[in-house]
Amino acid sequence: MRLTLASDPFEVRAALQLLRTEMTVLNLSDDAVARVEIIMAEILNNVVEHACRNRPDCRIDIEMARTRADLRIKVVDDGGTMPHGKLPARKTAALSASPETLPEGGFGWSLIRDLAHDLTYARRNGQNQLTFALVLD
Amino acid sequence: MRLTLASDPFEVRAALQLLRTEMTVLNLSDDAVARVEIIMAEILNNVVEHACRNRPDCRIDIEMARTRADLRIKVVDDGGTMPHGKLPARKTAALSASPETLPEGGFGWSLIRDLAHDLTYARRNGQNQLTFALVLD
Amino acid sequence: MQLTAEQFPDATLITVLESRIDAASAIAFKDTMRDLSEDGPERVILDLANVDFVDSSGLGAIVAAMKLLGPERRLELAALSPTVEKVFRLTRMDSVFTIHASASEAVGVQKLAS
Amino acid sequence: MQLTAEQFPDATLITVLESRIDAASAIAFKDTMRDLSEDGPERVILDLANVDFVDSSGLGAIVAAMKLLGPERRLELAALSPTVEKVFRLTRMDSVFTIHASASEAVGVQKLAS
Ligand SMILES: Nc1ncnc2c1ncn2[C@@H]1O[C@H](COP(=O)(O)OP(=O)(O)O)[C@@H](O)[C@H]1O
Ligand SMILES: Nc1ncnc2c1ncn2[C@@H]1O[C@H](COP(=O)(O)OP(=O)(O)O)[C@@H](O)[C@H]1O
Repeated sequence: MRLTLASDPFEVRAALQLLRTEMTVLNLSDDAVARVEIIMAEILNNVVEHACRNRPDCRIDIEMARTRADLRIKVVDDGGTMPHGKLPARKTAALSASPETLPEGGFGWSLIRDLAHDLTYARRNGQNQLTFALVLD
Repeated sequence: MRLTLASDPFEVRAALQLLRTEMTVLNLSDDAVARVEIIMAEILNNVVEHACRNRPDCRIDIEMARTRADLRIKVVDDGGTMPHGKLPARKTAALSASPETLPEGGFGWSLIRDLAHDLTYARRNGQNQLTFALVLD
Repeated sequence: MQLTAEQFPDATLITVLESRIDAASAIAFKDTMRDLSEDGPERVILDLANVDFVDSSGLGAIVAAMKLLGPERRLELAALSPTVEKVFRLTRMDSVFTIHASASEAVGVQKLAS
Repeated sequence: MQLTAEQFPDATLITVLESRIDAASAIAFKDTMRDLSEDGPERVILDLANVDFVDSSGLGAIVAAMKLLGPERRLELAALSPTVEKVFRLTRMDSVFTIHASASEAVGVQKLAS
């Protein structure tokens, strides 16, 4: 099953709800559903906010396939290339002691990296292609 | 939002469930949800059983858009052309008095015609394109 | 296809335990119905209380199950969901089958009659 | 963004009435939080019992709401769903906020302390 959405935060919301339904059909555990929703929310928000920003016709494609041991997801978008043409490096932000200097952003990629396995990025045919797997329990 | 599925009855089931979720997001009435599910089940089953039969790579695309007064749906598939290149004519089957001669099939198009508005069919770029609208109450 | 059968003096009550009778399950439904209704009383009541959805393939399979009973026996339906009821009404199959509000009503009607 | 505020002697209890704090609602959430917590007691308790999902934008907005209180006041959280709790844990924000099992516990703790 493949899902195509426009670059818009409300389309992202609706797509996440459809993915939850799809995962119910695939009989995934609540924990797996939660992990996919967190990863996909971050990936789709990044595409909407960064890759597709200023591109009104930007489309985002999601493909999901379940094997016995894992769930494989591919996200393809028409947006701009990832900075330096590759996945952002992992940052381990030290949590500062004083609340005033706490970060209000930049959590997205760290959540994706924490939860996704076999994360790959490629630029092909003017599109970003992101793939990852989720190990099922 | 667009949904792409493979030509398979279980994919049809999952797609119908996703469409129900999508309609909940769009805030449609239970009756509208029921009508769309009936129409879409028949359209998708026809594509799987007739248009895509013997074409393993056949894909089916569903696009849904809501306006204030109606819901517009477009279904595009890679399958074979509709017989005579057009929508089958409406049949009004007389219900026979004796159960032994009752039809066991052929209900599909009559359900679609009963429930869908502005039904159109076109063959374009080697694909079937079916569109219809559902008046919202 | 998960169906269960229960014998009453004058009827067999067959309950569908799944939520859909559709293109993916129509053949299995028909086969199981044949097995469960092969012998037995004249009336067979099909309880659809768990069924949310019947498509035209499922409807065809219900008609086929009715025909398999032969001219001496009859298939009655119980507990149609609003969507299932709509499919029966639009195809006018609601005029072909006796339809009961619930399985207990279908069996109860029989008890009064017997 | 639908939030309600209730005043307790030593705390303001703010309840989120929607199911998501996400990219689509983060700015509205932050703005409404600013309005509801502008003055008032030192403690502000944010009841997330109705919230199923918080993404990184929503998390950023909660952090921003906390900073808006300034150094003299603090934001505490209550009733995190398993998914929301997971987001806080993975980003280690669970160590930044005092987290209560429920709003009533959060208010009750306060009552004992006062
Ligand atoms: N899909 C993408 N396309 C282009 N740039 C991206 C994409 N995803 C992330 N980035 C870049 O990575 C940075 C960090 O992203 P992230 O960790 O999600 O934090 P946030 O989105 O909260 O700023 C972004 O500011 C942006 O420059
Ligand atoms: N999408 C399609 N592509 C090609 N042929 C079709 C398609 N839909 C319907 N048909 C033709 O129309 C006929 C009637 O369809 P329908 O009313 O749904 O009955 P059923 O599918 O139960 O036989 C089919 O037998 C087939 O020949």
